[in-house]
Amino acid sequence: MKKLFCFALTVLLLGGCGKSTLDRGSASGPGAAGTGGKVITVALLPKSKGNAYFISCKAGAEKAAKALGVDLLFDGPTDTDPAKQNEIVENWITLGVDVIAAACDNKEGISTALRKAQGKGIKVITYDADAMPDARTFFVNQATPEGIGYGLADEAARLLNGQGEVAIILATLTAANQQEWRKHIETRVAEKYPGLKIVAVRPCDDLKDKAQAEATALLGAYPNLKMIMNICSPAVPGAAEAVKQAGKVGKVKVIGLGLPSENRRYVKEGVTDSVMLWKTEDLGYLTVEAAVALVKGTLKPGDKSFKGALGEFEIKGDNILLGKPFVFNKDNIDQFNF
Amino acid sequence: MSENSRSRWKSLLLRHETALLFVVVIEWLCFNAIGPRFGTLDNNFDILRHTVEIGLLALVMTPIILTGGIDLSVGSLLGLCAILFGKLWRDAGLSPFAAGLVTLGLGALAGGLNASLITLLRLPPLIVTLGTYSLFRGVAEAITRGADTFTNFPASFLFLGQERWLGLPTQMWLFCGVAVVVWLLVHRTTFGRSFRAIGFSPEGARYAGLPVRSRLALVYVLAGVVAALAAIIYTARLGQAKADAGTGYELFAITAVVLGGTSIFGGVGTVHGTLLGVAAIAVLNNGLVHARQPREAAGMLTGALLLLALSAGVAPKLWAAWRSRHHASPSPAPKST
Amino acid sequence: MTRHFRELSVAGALILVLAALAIFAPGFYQPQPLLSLATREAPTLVVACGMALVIICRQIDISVGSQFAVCSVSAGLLAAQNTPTALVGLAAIGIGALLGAINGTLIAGLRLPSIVVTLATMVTWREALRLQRQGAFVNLPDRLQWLGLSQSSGQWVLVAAAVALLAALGLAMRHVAAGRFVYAVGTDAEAARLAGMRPQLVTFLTFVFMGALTGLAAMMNVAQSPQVDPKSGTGLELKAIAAVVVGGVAISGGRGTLWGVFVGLLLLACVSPALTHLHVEAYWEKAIQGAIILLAVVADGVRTRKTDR
Amino acid sequence: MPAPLLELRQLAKSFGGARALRGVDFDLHAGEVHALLGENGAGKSTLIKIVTGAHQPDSGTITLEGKVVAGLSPAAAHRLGIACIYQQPALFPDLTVAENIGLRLEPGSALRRVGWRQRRDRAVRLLGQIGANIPPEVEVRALSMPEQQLVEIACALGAGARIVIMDEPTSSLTQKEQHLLFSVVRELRQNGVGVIYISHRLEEIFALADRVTVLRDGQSVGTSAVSEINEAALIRMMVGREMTQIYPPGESAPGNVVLKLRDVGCKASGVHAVSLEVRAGEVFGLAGLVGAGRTELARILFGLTPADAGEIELAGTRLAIRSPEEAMNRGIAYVPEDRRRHGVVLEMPVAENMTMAVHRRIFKGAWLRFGAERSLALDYIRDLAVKCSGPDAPAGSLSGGNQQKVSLARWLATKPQLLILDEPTQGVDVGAKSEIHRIVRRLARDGLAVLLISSDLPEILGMSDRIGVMRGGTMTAVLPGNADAHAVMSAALGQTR
Repeated sequence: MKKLFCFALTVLLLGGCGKSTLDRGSASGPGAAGTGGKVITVALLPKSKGNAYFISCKAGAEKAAKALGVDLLFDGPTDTDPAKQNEIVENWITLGVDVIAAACDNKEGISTALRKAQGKGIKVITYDADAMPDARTFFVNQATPEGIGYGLADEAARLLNGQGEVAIILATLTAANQQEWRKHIETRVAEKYPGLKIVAVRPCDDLKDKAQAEATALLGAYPNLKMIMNICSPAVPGAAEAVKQAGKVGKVKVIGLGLPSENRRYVKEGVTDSVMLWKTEDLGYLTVEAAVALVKGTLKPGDKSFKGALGEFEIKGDNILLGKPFVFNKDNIDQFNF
Repeated sequence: MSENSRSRWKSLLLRHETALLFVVVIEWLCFNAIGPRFGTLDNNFDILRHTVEIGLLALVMTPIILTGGIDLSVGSLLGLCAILFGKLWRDAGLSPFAAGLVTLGLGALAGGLNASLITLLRLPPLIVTLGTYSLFRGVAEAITRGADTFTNFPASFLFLGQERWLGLPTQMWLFCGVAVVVWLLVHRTTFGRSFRAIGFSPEGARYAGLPVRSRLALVYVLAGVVAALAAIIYTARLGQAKADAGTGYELFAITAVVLGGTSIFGGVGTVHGTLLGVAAIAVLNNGLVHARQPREAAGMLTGALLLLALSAGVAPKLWAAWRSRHHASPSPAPKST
Repeated sequence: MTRHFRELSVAGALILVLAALAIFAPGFYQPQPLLSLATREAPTLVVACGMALVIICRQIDISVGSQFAVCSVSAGLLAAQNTPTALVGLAAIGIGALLGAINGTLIAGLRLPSIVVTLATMVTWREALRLQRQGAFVNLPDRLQWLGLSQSSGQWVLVAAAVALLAALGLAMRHVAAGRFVYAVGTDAEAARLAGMRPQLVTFLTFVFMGALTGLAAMMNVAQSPQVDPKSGTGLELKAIAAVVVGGVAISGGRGTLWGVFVGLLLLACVSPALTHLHVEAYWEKAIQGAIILLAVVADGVRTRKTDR
Repeated sequence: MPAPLLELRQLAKSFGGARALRGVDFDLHAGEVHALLGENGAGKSTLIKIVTGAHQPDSGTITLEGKVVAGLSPAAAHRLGIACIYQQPALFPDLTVAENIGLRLEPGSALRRVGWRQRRDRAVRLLGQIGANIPPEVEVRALSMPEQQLVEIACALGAGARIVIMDEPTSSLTQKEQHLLFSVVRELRQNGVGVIYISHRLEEIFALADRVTVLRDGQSVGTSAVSEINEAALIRMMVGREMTQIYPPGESAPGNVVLKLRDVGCKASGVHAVSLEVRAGEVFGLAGLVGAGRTELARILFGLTPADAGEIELAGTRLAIRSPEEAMNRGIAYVPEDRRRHGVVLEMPVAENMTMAVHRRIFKGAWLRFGAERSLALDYIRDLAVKCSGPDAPAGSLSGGNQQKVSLARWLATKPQLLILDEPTQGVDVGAKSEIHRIVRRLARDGLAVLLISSDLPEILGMSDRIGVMRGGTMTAVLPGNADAHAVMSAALGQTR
């Protein structure tokens, strides 16, 4: 019987493997190092795979890869897990990719692996969330943490006229960028908006349903609550639904970071006031473009700007700036379809 | 002689572990054929390095499952120990070595909490460790308020997780050490014998004068200590300690143990089976990257492999039952196999 | 009294929490937030009912979270194709029952240990769904929301349906032969066989029922919002198991009531909002939940130890 | 003569490689009590499990009132009017007595309503009929073994069955309950029910049965009317050889006092004020009804439920025994009553079972020494004549008597001063029984103090040098070894002469 078991497994594996060989198609082996005539392999690492935000980045990255004729690898942990990111980067090092573009879940943790990659002659850039500066050449900066934090705080102050209680819902208590954004929001509020009061910070585990439950509890617990600010994308529709169910539309405002597609309905209904985000597809596109330019040598440390298919982007230090985040609201949300 | 040795060979070949070894080898060869860099020494060292923590948890999960118990809290305990280690090193100013020793002690203490609830109050391990699963992670989050991370460890400490020593990744030496100790404990000492006796029949073991409670306590405390060790290695490998370390590792460990042929009901199982189970999962995870398959496929295949292994275990029995039922009346009792 | 000691003690703990809230955070008692809370927990209650049956039958199912997600997404995809709402609901229940039947076949048919089987199916379904959806939300047509009712009546319908289901199941487990079969099989499967029952069939059907309830719960969740998160249901199995165990169902099968499960779920469901209302920082939540589970079992352990002597 | 109620022809059944039945013929008529006799492992349990549908035969036919039935399941057997009292009560420990009886007796759809009041009333009626004083709302787990047996009997009675099978129903019943059971059986016979009665106690068979069939090695050796056969002939048929003497002679030469109890008690187990002395080389029989506190006393001495009153002295030193390990280290050995659950670990090999209590002695420093283990096991296998395929055979593959020997070997290996035997021959066939008796005798001769607990009165009388009688948790009398059955019984029942 065990033989049957072995056999079945072999078939299973061979089936999977055979398919993969076809998938690779004309692209040459990933081991092909350097530039000269060989197809460049770009490895794109999201914080986690099953996340609409990164799927949108990937769509842009794929477009860029097609336009530039490079091979794109997209892989990441299925759930946010810092150790898994390191593992994947190390896998890519052995795989011999040409350039790694990483969105870092854990700054210090992943830098270890990225430095190792650099040591092996692999170019490294980061996007979305940065690593330690010495672990990468460039950071494709969609918006600085200050930019996001301050932007949200400003938007909140604008909507509330600088007065009122605010609650924050974030992904997890342990995610690094969430904590950073939160810090900047708090700094900005402390400095500029004494009338705003951050009364609670609750995690939603990156789940829409949990965000809805948390928001419901917040609405009950803080009767004077004026706004729920969500700094992870599933939380925005979750909080909006909670506000809608509680019948507090208009009384409690909802803002946050999120994708237009997930929030269109609530924004139109007036439950969600504004959603902030950059063009995620562009982020993916620019990241791949910059990565390829770095390998080809057309982008070098010290450059002041980077010109690509999407236009010219300013480089500030070693940050390639994508531009300011957009604020989506009732008036403009239909113009965006990601 | 030949008859005897042939039947011995046959029983060896039919062993679960042997089948699993074939699976691992086939996996390896298969991926080696597809991924040009898969077979390199570097990559194989990567596989080893990435597997050490889960491997350690699986190793100590084996005696626990042998006694018929389970420990869902090891992953959370890994997270708790990682930040306790960081705290001791950074805030209490201990050297990494001293901090490590104290962390091992704290791991033992946490394991002791499980152990005392299970042995003194005779509560089901599943429930107790379900509680401590939340508790340990919760305490870790509460201590760090989620955000606090510990980094900038000295290079001498990171050597443990990132460098090689005598040709092997440093942590492999520790892993091998633990593996040998657990193997000897389970297969060559009276402790392992009593674990199995308890797994088969806790009452029977008690009536035989075996110290059931202290043996049970031992396996859970051991799990605590080894989870702490895994936490230290994890910290050294990543160069940082955070409250979310080791999330979900308990399920990986349990999967590996069961895949390795250990019965979830207790009594039956081997440590080398567990090592093969860990290897099967680790090679699959790494190999699929080299085969450029989506990561989700690794999870799906692991689930399928687990079900297949379990079904293969009962298939002969079911086959025999089916055959005897369908060949019942015409011929006299069918020949035994 | 002693027979229902566990249910009563959990109820006592719940009253304590509620009393503390009444004193320190009376704002907890407002009709609309409470209704919202009840609506959020209604699907969990349905899953916990099924889990209670499974555990009374001396099995366990840790794949419900993944089943929940599969049913939710399938229901969402069907609804997006303009399938009538009633059909969507039936399909969700049917898909749940089918997934339950797969578990049941492996567990009752091949006699494999349920914890391992459902561990495998949990991982498999979850990853398959990830592979298929890549994390993208499913957008639903408007009419599916609140099952086409208005929002306020929709909420009441969901809560009432969950409670009615609990009451019906609670009575059935006591007063219908099939319910007693589940207890009988959970307490001793071989004795049940010798008494003329078919324990494997009972186990199989329990898993199918669990799956169907998961599908129903998924539908109740889908009806609450205009989008389906493919990650929904993550951790649902632990929540359900915790409610069942805190509610006094013995993990070794054969003992426990659905009333206890109801009280256990209420207690656990109140903890998180209670902490929010008491302005406790979120960092402590997991630790407190763990402590409640431990306290419940420790109290039970101490009590049974006393009566043992 | 009408067609027999039940007719079995050439039934055969194998488990894995072992052939449990090799062609058994058996018939049962309405209104008779047909005893089934055979050594353990002769196939009796398999046979009745086939009749109740719990097992499917490999070949052969089952005919009920002239109709051949195939594919019998427990549910079908139940419908056909076959009821069975199993040796190990097949009850639901977490459910109440009323529900246990209800679940057994209520056929019908799974969707029907459960009538709790009818269940209760029926339980009261049936239990009253057999004179059992058990409240119907109590959970079965709270009942003692004999009480559970009574619930089983009530179930069989209530089934209104045409065929009732009883597998050693009296093994744990008190005298009074036995008499009630016998009258129930006689009443059943009068009502035209066919009863298959299995027992190891020959005197019961002669008192109750009309016919007797002997099984040996999975085959029926012969059937005879009870009136036409005597005890010796039956034993000859069972074992296939002549049994000369059932109880080996005692050679009482008691030495020093090994165990001395003064007013020992334990509240939780209902034992109080027990005083006794056991000397080296003496077999001290402990008689009494089931529930009199004998097993409970043994559990106190072995540290399973430690004493909370009185003094225990072992070989002159006063000590407290708080755990089995401690008892073991002090030289106390306990061969428990329930050997499948407590006596041996069924899944583990014979050798590992035998060394389980002597880990510390033969495995220095906790390292396993397989050679030493094997030789110890081979020694005991030879010494106690354990029938098994070798030291590596799982204990579960052995017959009951041989399992008991393995359990005994485990404790002899500890080289104890005091050996407590709790019902050592219950459910053990005649051949193995007399072998165990000889072993016990030999051990006493070698200077061991033996405390023998048994509900088998002839065994107590035949084996003991002195007899202690317990009643209601305390020692009521200590009688000399040559006391007669009447004296022991009246002490056990608390009658004053």
